[in-house]
Amino acid sequence: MSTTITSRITGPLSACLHLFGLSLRRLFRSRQTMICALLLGLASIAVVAWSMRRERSPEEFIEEIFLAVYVSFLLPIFCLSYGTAGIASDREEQTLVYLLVSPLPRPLIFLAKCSASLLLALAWTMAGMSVVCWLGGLPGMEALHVLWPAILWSTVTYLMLFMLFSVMFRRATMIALAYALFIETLIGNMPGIAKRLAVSFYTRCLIFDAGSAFGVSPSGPGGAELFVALPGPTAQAILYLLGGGLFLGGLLIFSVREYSD
Amino acid sequence: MTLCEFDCVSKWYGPVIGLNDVSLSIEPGITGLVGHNGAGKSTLIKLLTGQLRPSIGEVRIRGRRAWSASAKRHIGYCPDVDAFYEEMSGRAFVRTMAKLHGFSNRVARERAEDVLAQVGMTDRADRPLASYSKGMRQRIKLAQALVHDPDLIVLDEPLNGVDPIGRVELTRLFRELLARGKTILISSHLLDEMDALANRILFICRGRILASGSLEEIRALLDDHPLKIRIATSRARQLATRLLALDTVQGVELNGDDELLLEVHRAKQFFASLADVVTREGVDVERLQVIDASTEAIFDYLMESANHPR
Amino acid sequence: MSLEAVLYRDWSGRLRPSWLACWPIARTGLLLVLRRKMFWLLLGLALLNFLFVFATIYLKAQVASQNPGLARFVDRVLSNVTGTGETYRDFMFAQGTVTMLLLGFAGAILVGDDMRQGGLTFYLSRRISRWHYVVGKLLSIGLLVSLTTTVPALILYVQYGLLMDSTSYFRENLGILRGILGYGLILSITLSLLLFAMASWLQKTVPLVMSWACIFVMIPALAGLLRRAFDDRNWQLLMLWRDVRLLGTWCFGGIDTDRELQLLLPAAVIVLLVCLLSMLAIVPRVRAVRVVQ
Amino acid sequence: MTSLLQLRQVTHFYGNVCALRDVNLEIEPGAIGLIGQNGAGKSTMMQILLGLIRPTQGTATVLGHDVRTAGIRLRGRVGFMPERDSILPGLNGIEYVALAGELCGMPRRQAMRRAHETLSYLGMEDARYRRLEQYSVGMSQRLRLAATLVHDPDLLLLDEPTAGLDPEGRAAMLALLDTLATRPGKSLVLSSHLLGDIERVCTSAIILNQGQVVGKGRLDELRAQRQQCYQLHWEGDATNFLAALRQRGVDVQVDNRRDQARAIVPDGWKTRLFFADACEHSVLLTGLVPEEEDLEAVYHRTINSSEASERVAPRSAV
Repeated sequence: MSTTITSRITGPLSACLHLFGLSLRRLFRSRQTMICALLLGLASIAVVAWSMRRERSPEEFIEEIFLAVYVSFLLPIFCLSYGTAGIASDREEQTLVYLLVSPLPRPLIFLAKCSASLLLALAWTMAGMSVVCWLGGLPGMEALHVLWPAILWSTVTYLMLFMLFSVMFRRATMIALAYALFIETLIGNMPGIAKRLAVSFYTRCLIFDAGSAFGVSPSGPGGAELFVALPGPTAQAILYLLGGGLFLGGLLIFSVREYSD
Repeated sequence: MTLCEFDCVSKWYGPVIGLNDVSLSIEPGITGLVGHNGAGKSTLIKLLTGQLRPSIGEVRIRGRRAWSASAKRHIGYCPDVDAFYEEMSGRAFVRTMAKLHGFSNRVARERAEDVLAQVGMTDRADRPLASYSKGMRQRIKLAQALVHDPDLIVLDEPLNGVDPIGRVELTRLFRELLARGKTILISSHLLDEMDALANRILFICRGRILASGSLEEIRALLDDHPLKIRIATSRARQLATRLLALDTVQGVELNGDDELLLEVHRAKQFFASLADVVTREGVDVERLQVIDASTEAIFDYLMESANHPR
Repeated sequence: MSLEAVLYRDWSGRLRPSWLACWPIARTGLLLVLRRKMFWLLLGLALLNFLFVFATIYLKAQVASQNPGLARFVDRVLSNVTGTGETYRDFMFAQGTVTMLLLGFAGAILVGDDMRQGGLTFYLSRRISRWHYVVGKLLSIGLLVSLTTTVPALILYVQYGLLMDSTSYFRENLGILRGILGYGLILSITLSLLLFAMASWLQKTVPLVMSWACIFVMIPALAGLLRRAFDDRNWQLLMLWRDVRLLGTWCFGGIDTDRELQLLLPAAVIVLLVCLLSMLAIVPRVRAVRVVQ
Repeated sequence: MTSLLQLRQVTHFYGNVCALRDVNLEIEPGAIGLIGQNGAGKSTMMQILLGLIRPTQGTATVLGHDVRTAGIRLRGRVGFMPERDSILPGLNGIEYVALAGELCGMPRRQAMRRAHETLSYLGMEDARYRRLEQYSVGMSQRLRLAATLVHDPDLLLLDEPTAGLDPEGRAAMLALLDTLATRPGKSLVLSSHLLGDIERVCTSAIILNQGQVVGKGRLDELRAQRQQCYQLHWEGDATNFLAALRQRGVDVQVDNRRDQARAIVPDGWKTRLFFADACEHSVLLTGLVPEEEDLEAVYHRTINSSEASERVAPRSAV
């Protein structure tokens, strides 16, 4: 009897797919989704108010809305909502043990969890961006066409970073909040190349690169000199590397880590 | 090939040692893992189920390392924490677990029904898990451990917090599993809980396997272990004098005017003499209770007798 | 020889008025927060800015007495530290980020946990009413706010005066003292009421910090956006932290422009409104608690 | 000193739900048990006695204070020990108890001194400086008791002080309460759903059911209405032994384990008969534990038996 039942196991791939679906469902039905919707709603109202006034250029749209509201706040929060929940919430609810004792190899568990979080985070950031740009009217739509790759890659990198937090810390959400709201801002506004330690720096580099056609450039006192932008392709390469590295780091740590609590 | 063996396994967390040089193999039947909280039970179980890796030595399941994914196929684990995906129903939870073990949807459904029937939850499985009683939650946990038909079933404190009726039913269930040729490992912090259940006891304390053997062997080992007994009676003084005369009684302590604390060895003989004394003297004993020896106390006793064999 | 020590002993001292119990509540709140290592990290960050201004004041005084030529240069470079009311106001304003972060994370410990884990039962079954408890907790939050704003500002003020050649700085600048205290008081009151209200409803750290960030990061960002969109500075009023700063400026007696004067009244109204709404939110929460389950 | 507490026609509603209905009580100082199941009105009664809620109707006077007007002052003389929670993680034992004293209006130094004194009185000297989150259930229960005693209240209100304790811990707690109940001039009200707790500590009891007082009186009267029941453990083949017991009129219910049983004995039973029968049928009797009858049964009987008398002579003082 034992052999017949065991022989009906179709293999780790279908289990992995099922875990992916399960994580997706659970994450989507969680409180984070509501918070994200609420934040996006608030932002939308502001954008509608902004776009009601006289004609605007894409440059103004990018500087006043996209960078100020979307990139510095909504983007990290969307990624954080799903990234840290990936494994830390399972750990918090003590259900991680069911995954750890299942015959799925650990890297596959991480892969499934990670792709579920990534899918949701990408859906939110992309949908959020589209909504914000659409509400921004014509200049918004123009900006959308050139900006989406920057946001796509930033989302991936942010998510991998927060997944890493999720694997490493029990209170990943709190740490990630402190990171996204405080450390990113702090480092991002430092002079010199210190700001290259923040993910948002590369996002902005990509945006300035892509938006150069509209005349978008670092604003504020000192402007471009203080910002020390990297060229677009370099920033993009760094984002790829960073995302990949963080993913591998998370995968590796999750594969060898003992969750003994 | 042996189902499961520990080969000189030690495990420590930072400076704290959880398991100290343990070698054992788990034999068919029901094995009871007994030790007080913090003795190393959960470390042993976590090593066995591949949640931890040994610091020294190796844990093998059918020749494969317990940490590896292929070893976990042979183990069904029923965790001690009372945690589920709370939004699901019992049935959905078991099905989910079946799918996570790699069954296709159709097979997973069959398997879920099969194990739900085994734990007697078929008709109650559609209610949300949050509304279950402790005993029902315990059954669902057991069902998910059985879903891939493992050879070795590991149950971590399955009787904790279950009411007496639930205990009886779960015990019967364990026996049925045994009858179908499963090997079962049950952990508990009470030796008495294993009485009706285990064929073999692993007695663990301070990170070491202190004694292993059948229940009778362990009991025999402990037969000489001094017992503490509490007796409440209105004529405590009179009874104390009589009992002191018995050679099985090593010490009598008068606790207030109506309670005696006795220390006795050769318990059987003592109980026989006690009944005799009580009947002869016409004393009414309001309470006669063996104060459970903690595993720590038994540990100390066993250590003592190992160091100074008589 | 007497053996009475092991027995139960009576105590028959006089009990003090209930409102004095607010202080132990506040003190315990601070103690609970300061026992966490994370808050020392945040306080350390708050200290950075303070040390920077502290060092600047010292440097200026040192250079001024040694090399007047260099002093003028230093004055130009470090023009934001001049010893006028603005210096202190800007310092307290700049402490905002850290203070917000500190409060966001402290909210759950100070208020949320009491509501969630039954600490309220402990407090309310003593010889105090619910309102003593609320005042004690508000005091606790207020003290935390002062710890990063008012107290360092006062230290800087004293330092500036002491590094002058005569006591004239203190005599001439009493207004600054009033300003620091006034600004600090308004900050403490507003923030403590707001935090208590939010923490009593949200209770757990993560949602609390998220909502808190919404108020102090998201809404200001939106306000800036709207201000630029409509070219109407009135949108700035949405930034609570700025409204409080405006009131602070008023305390320092530093309102010069008509623009600021115009905004002063609405800002005051908004701050008052926030306080009032917070109080309204607190009342049902505190009333709803049942001491015995 | 007049009566400890006086309740006149107290009725309390939560919205439409009636928690207490027309309660009249006048109680002398002493140790009083408050018995009832969940929802019987125990907690409402406690809150009224603490001056935390005002009864919808009727007047209540505790220690001479009207609970309507003197709630806060009253709590200076009453100590309340909640059933659970009410622990502040992050503090240590001594800080917690001293804080409780200060909240009752004691000066800080006195509160500190008294906290040390109370904790050592309760045998917690070693745990004084430990953080509360490291306390076991039994320890935190004691700690709560210490926080209740710190300002030397005239009346102690204890809500389920033995809940969640293991048998040893429960026995220790009851022993402690027993000594507390004998302090001269002090009273305590102990709420519990276990009759055993109340029996051990109190001299009189009030039984609540569905918001009404269904029984009150001295404990020995209540005790008389209770069935005697024992849990037996033995070794050996007990078939004949049990048959012999049944013949004597003992109602024996055997467990699945086959080596223990519940025995409900007839009136006037002598326990030596157990031993005599065991001896005779060569069974080793290894355990004999009196079992506390579930409260429900007792007070259902109380309701039935007292209904008639209640109608004739209602609400006499305890």
